[in-house]
Amino acid sequence: MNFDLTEEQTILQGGLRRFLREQATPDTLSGATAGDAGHSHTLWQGLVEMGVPMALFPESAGGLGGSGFDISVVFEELGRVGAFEPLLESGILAGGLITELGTANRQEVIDQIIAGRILVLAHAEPDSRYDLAHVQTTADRVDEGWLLTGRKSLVVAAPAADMAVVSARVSGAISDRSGIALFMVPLNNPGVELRSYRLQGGGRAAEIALEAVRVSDNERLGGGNEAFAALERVHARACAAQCAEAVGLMNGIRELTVDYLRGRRQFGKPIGSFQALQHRMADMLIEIEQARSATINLCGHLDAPSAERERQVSAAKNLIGRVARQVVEESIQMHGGIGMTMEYALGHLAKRLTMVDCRFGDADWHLERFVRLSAVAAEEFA
Amino acid sequence: MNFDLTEEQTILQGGLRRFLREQATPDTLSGATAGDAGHSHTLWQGLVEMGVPMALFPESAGGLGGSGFDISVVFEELGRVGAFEPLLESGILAGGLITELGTANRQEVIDQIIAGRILVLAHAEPDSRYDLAHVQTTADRVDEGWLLTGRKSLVVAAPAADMAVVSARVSGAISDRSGIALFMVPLNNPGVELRSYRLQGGGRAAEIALEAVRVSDNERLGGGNEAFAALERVHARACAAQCAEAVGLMNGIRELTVDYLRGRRQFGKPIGSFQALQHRMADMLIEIEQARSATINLCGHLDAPSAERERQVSAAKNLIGRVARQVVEESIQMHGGIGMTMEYALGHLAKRLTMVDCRFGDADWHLERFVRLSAVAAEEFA
Amino acid sequence: MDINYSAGQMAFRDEVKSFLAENLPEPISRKVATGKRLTKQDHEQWHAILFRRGWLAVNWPRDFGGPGWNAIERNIFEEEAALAHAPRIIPFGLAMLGPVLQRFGTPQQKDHWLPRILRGDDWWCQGYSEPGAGSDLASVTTSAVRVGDHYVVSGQKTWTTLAQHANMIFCLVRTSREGKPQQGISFLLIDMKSPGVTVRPIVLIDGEAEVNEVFFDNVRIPVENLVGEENGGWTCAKYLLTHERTNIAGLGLARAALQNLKRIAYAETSGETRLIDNPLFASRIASVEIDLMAMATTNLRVVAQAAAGQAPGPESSMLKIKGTVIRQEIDKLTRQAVGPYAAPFLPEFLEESEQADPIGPPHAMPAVQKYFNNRKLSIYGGSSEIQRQIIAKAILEL
Amino acid sequence: MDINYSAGQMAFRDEVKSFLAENLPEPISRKVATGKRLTKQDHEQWHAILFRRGWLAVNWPRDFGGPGWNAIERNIFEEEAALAHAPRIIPFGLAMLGPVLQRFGTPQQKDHWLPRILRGDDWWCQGYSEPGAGSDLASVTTSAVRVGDHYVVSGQKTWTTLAQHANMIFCLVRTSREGKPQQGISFLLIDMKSPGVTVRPIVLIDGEAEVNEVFFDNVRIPVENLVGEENGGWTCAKYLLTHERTNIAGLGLARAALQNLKRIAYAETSGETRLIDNPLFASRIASVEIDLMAMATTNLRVVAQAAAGQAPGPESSMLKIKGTVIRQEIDKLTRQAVGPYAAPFLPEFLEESEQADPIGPPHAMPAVQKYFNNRKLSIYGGSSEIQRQIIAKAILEL
Repeated sequence: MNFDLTEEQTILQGGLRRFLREQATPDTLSGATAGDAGHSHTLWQGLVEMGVPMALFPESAGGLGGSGFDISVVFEELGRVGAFEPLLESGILAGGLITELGTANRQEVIDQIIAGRILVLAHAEPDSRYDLAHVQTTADRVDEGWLLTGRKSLVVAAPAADMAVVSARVSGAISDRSGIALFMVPLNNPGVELRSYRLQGGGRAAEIALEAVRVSDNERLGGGNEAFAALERVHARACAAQCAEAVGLMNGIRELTVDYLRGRRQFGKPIGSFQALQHRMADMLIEIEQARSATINLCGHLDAPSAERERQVSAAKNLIGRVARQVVEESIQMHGGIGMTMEYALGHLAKRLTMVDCRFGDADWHLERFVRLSAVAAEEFA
Repeated sequence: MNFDLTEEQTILQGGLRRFLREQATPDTLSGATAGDAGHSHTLWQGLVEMGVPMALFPESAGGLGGSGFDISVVFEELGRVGAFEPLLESGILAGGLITELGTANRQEVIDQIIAGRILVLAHAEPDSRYDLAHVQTTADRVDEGWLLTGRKSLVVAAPAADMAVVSARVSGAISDRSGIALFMVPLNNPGVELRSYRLQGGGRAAEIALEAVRVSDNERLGGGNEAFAALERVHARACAAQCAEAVGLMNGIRELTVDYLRGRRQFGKPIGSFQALQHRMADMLIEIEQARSATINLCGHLDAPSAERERQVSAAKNLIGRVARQVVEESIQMHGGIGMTMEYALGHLAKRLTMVDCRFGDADWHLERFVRLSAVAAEEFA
Repeated sequence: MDINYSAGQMAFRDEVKSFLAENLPEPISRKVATGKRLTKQDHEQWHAILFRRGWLAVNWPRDFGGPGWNAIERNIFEEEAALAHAPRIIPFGLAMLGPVLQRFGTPQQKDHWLPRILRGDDWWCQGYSEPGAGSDLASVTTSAVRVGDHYVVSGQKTWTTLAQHANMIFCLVRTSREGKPQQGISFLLIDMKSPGVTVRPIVLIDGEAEVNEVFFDNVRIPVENLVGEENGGWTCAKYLLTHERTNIAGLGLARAALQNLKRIAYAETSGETRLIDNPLFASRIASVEIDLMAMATTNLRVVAQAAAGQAPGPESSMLKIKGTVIRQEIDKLTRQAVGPYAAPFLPEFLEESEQADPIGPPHAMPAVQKYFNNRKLSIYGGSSEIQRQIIAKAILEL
Repeated sequence: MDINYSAGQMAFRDEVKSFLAENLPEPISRKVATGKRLTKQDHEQWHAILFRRGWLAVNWPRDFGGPGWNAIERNIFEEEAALAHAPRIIPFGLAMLGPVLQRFGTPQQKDHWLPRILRGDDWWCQGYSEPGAGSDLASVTTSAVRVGDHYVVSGQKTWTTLAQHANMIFCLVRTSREGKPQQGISFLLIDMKSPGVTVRPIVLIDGEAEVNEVFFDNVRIPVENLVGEENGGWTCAKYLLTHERTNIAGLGLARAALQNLKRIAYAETSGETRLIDNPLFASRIASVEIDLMAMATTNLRVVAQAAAGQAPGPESSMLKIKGTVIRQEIDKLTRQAVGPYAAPFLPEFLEESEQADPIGPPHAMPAVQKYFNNRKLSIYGGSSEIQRQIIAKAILEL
C-alpha cells in the first residue's frame, strides 16, 4: 500500500502544473473555444513536447506508462486550470481502442498520436443517452469493405481531429453488446458530415452524419465484430481520467473559494470568519477528499476483472457527480454574484465541473448501475 | 380560503393546551407506559371530560365535528407534550370504522367511546409491513356466524381496550383489496390471546392471536365483506391525526431547542449565538412550517375523492417523515449529550417523533406510493 | 379552516385565466414556455396590455392606478400569469420605485413619474449593489456631492439587471460620511442619458448578459431628483425591500418549471424506458413536488395574513429560502433529465428567430441555461444566508 | 501508487483473521453480531485473550508491552476485529490513560499502573466532561485542594462511560483559578472506592445506562496520584485527545453495520418483494456503500501518512465527521428496514439469556437501539461542530 507518486509521475506533475499555470490562462481557454478547432495549438504543442500523450500509453505501445495513476496525474492537472485539450479523446479513447484492438498500422498511428495527431472516438448517438451498448449506426458488408450509415453525436474534439474511430453495428439489436465493430474513418471521407458547436465546459464537439461511408476491412479495428469489451475497458479509463479531472477542478475551485473567503470583507469582517460558511467549507473539503479517494479506487482497479472494475467505475462516477454538484453550487453561493460571472475564473471551472455529470453517465445513472453490478456479489445475503 | 380556527376549535385548543401542560408531565407519561394499561387514567378522564373524543366524531354520530381540522387541533396538542392517550386508536380508527360502516348497536358504541370506553382496530399482521390490503387472518363461515383465525400485530393500545375491530379475509388472496370484513371482537373472548409490550414512543401495544374465535353475523361491521374502502378512508384520517401530532411534537422540540440555544453557554457565549447553529435552526423552522402546511393539505382533503385524498396522504406522510428525521437528529445534535437522555424532556419527544415514520408507512414507502398515485394524473404529459 | 378559495376568489381566478387566454400574445408566451430570450419590445408589449386592463401595477393602491388587489388576489394573478407563461412584470419601476415614490415622493415627483411608469415611458433599473458590497447595502460608496442645485455623482453600481434597456436608474448614493453608515445615504433618480453614465454588460455563466455594471463619472443630477430627505435614503431603501418581497416564493414559476420537467421526463427515454418511469428519477420529482405542494400552502398562509392586514414579516424569508431550494432542485433535475445533450453551448438557440435545427432535443439548451441562471435565486434579493440570519434574529430570537 | 496491501501486510491480515477465528469466543461474537448486551466479564475475557497474544495494547510501544504495530497494522487489526464481531477494546485504560502515563508518569506510576492495565486489574473510566461544559474542556470546575499529602476533590463529572464497571477514574480537576482556565487544571487518578465517590447511571434514549454521573464529595486522594505537574494537566489532556483518535473513522464497524443492513434488507419483504430489490431502498444502500468505499481509502491515506511518521493531524477530524455520517446513515436505513416492528421497546431482548420469542423479527429491537445509541457518534469525542471548526482553522486557515 502506497499513496506516493513515482519519481517520474512527480516530475510530470510538477512540469505540467507549472506549464498550465503559465499557459492555460482564461484568455487562452476562451480563445480556444471560440476558434474553429476548439482547442489551443499552443497548449497542445506544449503538452506534446512534455510527453504528456506518451504518458497515457503503455510501454509496450511506445508509451511511458498508461497506468491508472499516470492518467490521474495528467488529468488532475488539466482539471486544476480547466484546460480541455483533447487528451482524453485522442489519447485515452481513440488511442486506447487502437492500442487494445490493433489496426493494420497500429504502432504508426499510436506514434502519431503521441506526436500530437488528434483522433476521436465517434460512438454515442442521438438516442443512446449513457448506454454504451447502444449502436444504431450500421456497417453493411460490400465487396471487401463496409458501408457505414448513421449519426454520431456529441463527438468531443471532432472539429480538431482528422480521423475518427467509429462504432457501427454488424449484427444484433440496437442495444446488444454483441455485434459492434469499430472502424477508422478519415473525417474528410465522402459521406462524412460534421456539424461543429461549442461546449458549456469549453472546447468544441460535433454531430457527425455518416451516409454510406466506404471503409475497407483493413480499417476495422482488431479485425472483428466484438468490440464491446474493449469499448467498456477504454471507457473505464476515460471515466478515471474524467474523475481525476473533476478532482483537479474541485481543488482549483476550492483554492479560489478559500482565497475569496479570506480576502472578501463584509459587515466589517472577512466572510471566511463567519462560522456558517466555515462549516460548509469544511464539509466541502471532506467531500473533495472523498472524491479523490473514489478516483484512486477507480484508478487502482482499471486492470481488475471487468465486474469489479465496472463496479468501481460506477462508484466513482456516482460519488464524483454528487460532490461536483455540491462543490459547484456551494462555491458559487459562497462567492455570491461574482461567482456567476464568466469574467472571474470560477465561472469556467464551475461550468466544466457541472458538465462532468453529463458525460459517460450521471450520478443517478451510475447509482442504479452500481446496484445492478452489486447484485451478484450481494447474493451472499440471500 | 381561511387559515383561522373556528371559535369552538380555539376554545378546545386552549383548554387542551392548559390541561396537558399541567397534567401530561414526564412522570405521568413514563408512569403510563410502565403500567399495565399503557396509558394514564387521569389524562384519559380529563380528555373525556373536556369532550375531546366527541370532537372527533361528526354531529350525525353524536359528535361535535370530526373534520380534518378538528382532528388536527386535538392531535397537535397531544403531540406538543408527547401524550399518547388512545384517541387515535379508539376515536379515529375503531370509532371511525364503526361510524362509517355501522353495527347493530352503532350509536350505543359511539356514545360509549365518547364517554371514554376504549376500542382498538386490530388490522396489521406480522407480514403486512405497511400494506393496508394485507389480511391473512381468515373468517370462516359457520352456522349464523364466523370463526376468526390469525395473528394481528402492533395493535397499539390493545392492553387498554376491552374490544377490538378485527379485520379478516372472507375471500381473495392475501393482498387483495376485495374480500375483507371487519368484526367486533371482545378481547376476553375465548380464543383471543394478547401479548402486551411497551412502545419506543410511549404507551403499550399487543400482538393478538386469534384461534377460531367465534363471532356472530351481528358483529360484522356494515354487514358486508368489502371493508377496504372504509379502512382506507379511516386510515387517511389516522394519518392526518398522526401528522398533526408530529407537528405538535416538532413544535415542542423546537421550543425546547430554542430555549436551550438561548440559555446554554459555551466558550463564554450562548451557543445560540453561533452562526452555524442559527442557520441550521432556521432551516429546521422552515421545514416545520412545511410540515404544518402538508398536514393542513391532508386535513383539507379528507373528504376529497379517494384518488386525490390518498395522494395527499402520501405527500403528507412523506414530508412529515423527512422533516421528523431532520428535527429529531438536529435537535439532539444541538443539545449535545443532554439531548440523548431520558431525564430531559427532549428524549421522549424525539423518540415519539422518530416512531411516526414506522406507523402507517414510512417516508420512502409513501414517496413510492405518491409516484404510483400520481401516474394517472401525469399522463397528460404523455 | 378552509383551504379552498372562496366563490369570489374562484371567480376572480377564472377572470384572470380568461384574460390571459385572450390577451397574452402567443409568440410571447411561447418564448417564455420554451425558455427563449424576450426582447425589450416583448416586455413593453405585455406591460401595455396589462396597463390597458388596469392590472399592471399589482401592488399599487387604486388611487395611483393600481387594481386595488389584496394579497390573495395578487397571489392568484401572479400564479396564473406564471402558469400561462406570461413574462414577469419588470419590477424596477412598478414593484420597487413606485411604492417608494408613493410613500416618500413630493407631489411633483408623484405626478411626474408614476404615470410614466404605468405608461412605460421610462424603463427603470435599480442602482443598489456596488462592487465589494454584496448583501451589505449600508456600505454604499457611490458619492453624490451637492453643487448648487445639482448633485454630482461618481462611483459604480453593479449587478444592475437589464440596465441595457433602461433610461432611468434609482440609486442609493452617499451624501455624507458622518454618523453611522446608514445615516449618510440618499435615494436619487438618475437619467442614464446624462453625460458621464456608462453601462458595461456582465456575461454570466449561462452565457447571457442580464446584468451590468453602471459607472458614474461626475454625473450632474438636478436636486429635484432626490426622493425623501438628503441622508434619509436608508428609510426608502428599507421600505423598498419590504415591497420587493411580493411573490417571493415564486410559486407559479416553480409550478411551471415542474410541468416543464415532467414534460421532458416523458419525452426523454433511456433504452426502452421513459425517464419518468425510472423509479429513482420519479422519486426525485415526487419529492420536490411534495415540497412544492406544502410550500403552496405555506405561501397561502403568509398571503392570508398579509390580506388580513398583517405586514409580511420575516416569514417571507422562509418563503424565499424554501422557494429557492425548490426551484433550484427542479432546475437541477431538468438539467439532469436532458442527459448528455446538456453539454452543447448554443446561445443562438435562445433566439426565437434561429432557423437551424437544434443540437439534440430543443429543450436541452434552455434547461441548462436556466439551471445556471437560477443560481442567482439564492444570491440576489438578500442571499439565503442573509435570510437565515433574519429568521434567527426575528423569529427565533437567537 | 498502489492501493493493495503489501505481501507482508496481507500475511499479517491473515494472521489476524486466523487468530480471531480461533480465539474470539463464539458466545461473545454472537452477542456483538446480534446487538446484544455485553457483560463486564465478556469484556474482561476478551481483553485477557488479547493480552495473552500480546495484542491488547495496540498503540503502546513494545517496551511497555504493546505489539509495536505501525498505523497500517493497527488499522488492519481493528478492521478485522470489527468484521469478526469482536468487542471493542475498552479504551479508557489502554488507549487513553496508558499513553499519558508513558509520557508524563513517574517511574513509580508507570511500574505500578501500566501492568495493571494490561492485566485488567483495574477498570478505568474517564473523568473529563462536566455538566454545563460540553466540548469546552477548559471550563473544568471539579476542584482539588492540596491538604498535606492529599488532594481533596469535590465536584461532578458526567457522561462517564461504563463507570458502573470501573474501580478507577482519571480526572481533570481544577487546582488553581489563576491565569487562563487551561493553566489551573491537573490530571489526577482517583480510586472510586474512596469515601465520597458516588455513581449515578443516566438512562439514554436507547433505554440503556451506558453513561453515568460521578460525584465527588471531599474525596481524599494521595498526591502520588497526580500525573504530570500540578496545574499541568492540560498538557496531559491534549496529549490524550490525540491518542483517542486511533480508528476514528470506525471503518470496520461501518462495514459490519452495512453487512447487517444488507442481511436485514434481504430478510424483510414487502408483499412479494424483498426490500433489497426495492429500487429506492437499494439506491440508498448503494449510496452509503459508495461513500464507505471512498472513506476506506481516505482512511488508508491518513493511516499511510501516520505509518510514515507523520502525526495524525486535522485530517482525523475529516475522518471522524464522515465516518459518523456514514455510520448514522447506515443505522437510519437499518431502522427503516425493520419497518413497523421498530416500534416495540423491548430492552429485555438485548439480554442473550432472554428465552421468550421476540416481538417481530429478532433484528428489530437491536436495530432501533443502535440507531438511537449512535446519535452519540456526532456528539462525543469532539462533536462534529468542533471537528468542522478544527478543519476550518487548521486546514482551511479561515
